[in-house]
Amino acid sequence: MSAVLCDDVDEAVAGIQDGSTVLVSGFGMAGMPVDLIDALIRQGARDLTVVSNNAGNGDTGLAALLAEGRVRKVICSFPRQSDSWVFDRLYREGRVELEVVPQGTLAERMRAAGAGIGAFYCPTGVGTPLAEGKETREIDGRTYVLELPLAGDVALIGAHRADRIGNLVYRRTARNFGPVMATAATTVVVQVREVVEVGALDPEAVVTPSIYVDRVVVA
Amino acid sequence: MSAVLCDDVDEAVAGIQDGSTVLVSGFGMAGMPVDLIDALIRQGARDLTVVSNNAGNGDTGLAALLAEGRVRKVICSFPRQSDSWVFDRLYREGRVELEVVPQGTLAERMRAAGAGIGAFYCPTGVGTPLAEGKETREIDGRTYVLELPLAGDVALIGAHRADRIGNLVYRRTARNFGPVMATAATTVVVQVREVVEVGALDPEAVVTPSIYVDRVVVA
Amino acid sequence: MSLSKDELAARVAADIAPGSYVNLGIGQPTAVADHLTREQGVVLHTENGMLGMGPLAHGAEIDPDLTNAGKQPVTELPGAAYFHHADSFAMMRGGHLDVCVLGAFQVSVRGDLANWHTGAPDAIPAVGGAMDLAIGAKQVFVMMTLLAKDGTPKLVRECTYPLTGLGCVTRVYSDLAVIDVGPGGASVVEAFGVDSEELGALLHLDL
Amino acid sequence: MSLSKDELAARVAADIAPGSYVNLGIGQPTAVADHLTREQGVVLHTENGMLGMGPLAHGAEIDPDLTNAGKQPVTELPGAAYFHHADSFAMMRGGHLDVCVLGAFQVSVRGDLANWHTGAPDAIPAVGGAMDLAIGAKQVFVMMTLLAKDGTPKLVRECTYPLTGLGCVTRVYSDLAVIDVGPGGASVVEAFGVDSEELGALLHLDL
Repeated sequence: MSAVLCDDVDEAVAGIQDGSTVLVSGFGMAGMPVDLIDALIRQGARDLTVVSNNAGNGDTGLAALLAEGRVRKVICSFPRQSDSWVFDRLYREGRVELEVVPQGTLAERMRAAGAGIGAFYCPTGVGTPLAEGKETREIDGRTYVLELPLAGDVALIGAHRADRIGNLVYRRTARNFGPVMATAATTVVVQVREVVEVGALDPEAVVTPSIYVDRVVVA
Repeated sequence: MSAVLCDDVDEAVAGIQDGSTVLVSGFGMAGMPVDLIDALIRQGARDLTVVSNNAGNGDTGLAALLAEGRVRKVICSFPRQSDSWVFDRLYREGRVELEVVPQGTLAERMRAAGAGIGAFYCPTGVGTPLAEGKETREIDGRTYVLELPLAGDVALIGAHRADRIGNLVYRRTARNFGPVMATAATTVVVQVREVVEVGALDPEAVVTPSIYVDRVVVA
Repeated sequence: MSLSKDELAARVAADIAPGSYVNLGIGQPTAVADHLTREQGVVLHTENGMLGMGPLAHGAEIDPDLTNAGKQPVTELPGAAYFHHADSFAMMRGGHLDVCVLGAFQVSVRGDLANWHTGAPDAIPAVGGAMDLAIGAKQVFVMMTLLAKDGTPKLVRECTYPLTGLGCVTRVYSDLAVIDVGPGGASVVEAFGVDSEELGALLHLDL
Repeated sequence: MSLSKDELAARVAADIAPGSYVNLGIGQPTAVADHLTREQGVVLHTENGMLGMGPLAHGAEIDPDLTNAGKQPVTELPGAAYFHHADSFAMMRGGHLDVCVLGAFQVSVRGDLANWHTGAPDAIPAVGGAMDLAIGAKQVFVMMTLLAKDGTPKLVRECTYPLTGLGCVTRVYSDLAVIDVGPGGASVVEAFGVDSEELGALLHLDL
């Protein structure tokens, strides 16, 4: 269905349920939907599973959501950073679950969810602690581990520019997880720097087609 | 390795071995690398497996390669067309093998080959004759069929424009199979309408990054 | 009165929710596009790699690089986007299209679809995107005559033609009736010039 | 004489074939970039979604939307291309990079790599792209000191740290020697100020 242009970020995150799985784009701060996360903090949904590359930096954004005790589980590739003290403390106190997934497998599992793939055999992590307990299979002389799709109820995405029907372009390496997460969630909410008229984006250069986008807000 | 700019299409297809699997882009004539196929006919490689959406139209291009008796097997989604008389005759005479693959599965199997995925569970074709003999698996209440990667020794691709290191852009729906096939073959040969200087393509709008491209020729 | 092809296309178009993303299969379903209104804001997908497909191109508009899935030249509407085949079929397989409209040889009361192969022993098999379309969209509508030219029903208890997809069709639009199909069997939504009993007799089904 | 870090980086850079596509891991491998010559025409990949990465950005060049995998601001070279994470890691996993240069805690003589986790029971696990890089490139080079600070060998018969990848490293570049590893075991390519016997004694290995 067509994307809706929201008046503000609070409208954009309205209705997110307790217990939701929330995909959050960004790699470090690049592509991070900071204003949507702030709105999610105000919105109040609890018991969330957050899927993102990292587990928060400093005391804002994801870290603030964690600090409020609203996150039950983090699925990410790299929680430990120099400024991930909020996550570190909650994890050591046993107050947040952690599932560590290799970065490419994290992206590919979300792609699978968006692409209707039931599962895939992945060579990453074979023979390592992250493959323990997972089904393996030898195909054409190489060993693979079975990986399952990872879908979100909601995706919060930071993009550069949208047109009024929700086609998106990103900027430089801020593109990162946004286009994949946009395919993998039931409700896709995007914060952009600018909304332009339909026809103003080059159809050859659209990265996320409007079909994937539910709500757009300028922030 | 860096792409090589070839002087002509014969140089571009040099060295293709008998028995090769050749991926050929295009959907109908859009994106079809007609001049590379003509060069492959002159080049002489035999006993080829051709992977393409269709199995040749009229008496030129893929149809001419088939008519020369150079193709052992066709892997495609839609061989039968109003003007596919060359393929139709060879097939009925038992002179060419055919593997019919649903169009999306054809694309996804090549993507898997290019992305290092060992196999994937696909919902397409479950319960149909095209899934007969294939392993199935129920995941989360839905039945899937196991599909294997499809790699090429060579890909022949029609694109719109390349820069001198091999970054590619396509035009409109002529993009079709080109970007996927470029990831899935050992040697990727591309015919373009124009080669531009490095830096002349918008890095945000490059569709096939140069890493996938081995040889470029203007035709 | 039974519906003409054009009336049927209009009936399908009227049932498509505003703002839907829709794929219209090759053949009769293509005619649905002529009945979509601008106000509906429906965006058309073509599986060869485009959203925002416009009407068929004529004369100077024709661009060999821009075709629909039937390889006919088409036009581009504002807000269009192009993507490659793996992305286009990921969009379909992933269930992102709201509606797909297809033709059929047979549909079963449980929603099985047969539309790619007559089963004739000398036919060359060719599936294209039929199986991907069948299983991908949130709703799969079939447009067909309810009876074949020889009078045999095309809505059947079990398909006898080779299947395209299992339990994938949600609704059949035909000259004689609109019929929902699915796990609960067939139920008539609206009949044109016949009643349910007459339909049941024609189809050898309890409706 | 053993090599300084800078000399080691220069040695690695000299071994990278012209026209290669290369990913330089976080930490010491990053220094290899300073020794690549323009004539080599090496294209750098960063797994957060870019080919054609340039040097670190300074002052007015800094763009928060353009960082490397270590989240440092970087620059863009002509001929660059951006792509999303699934495409970036497909590129790695699919074996399209010619060379990847990584740091390591341990490497086994068969090429097993341990570089993501010390195994300390209270450490918070964090893998990032380490496992994807380890298994993806055509050649995986490791840059490390041959001995840990306490003198224990880092090139070992069997890794005792948690593994990043099995049999993935092709060559180790260290302060004391360049050593090939793989299915046939370890073999010294070049030693710096020591001979093979001394190396073997330091590492408790037959070399």
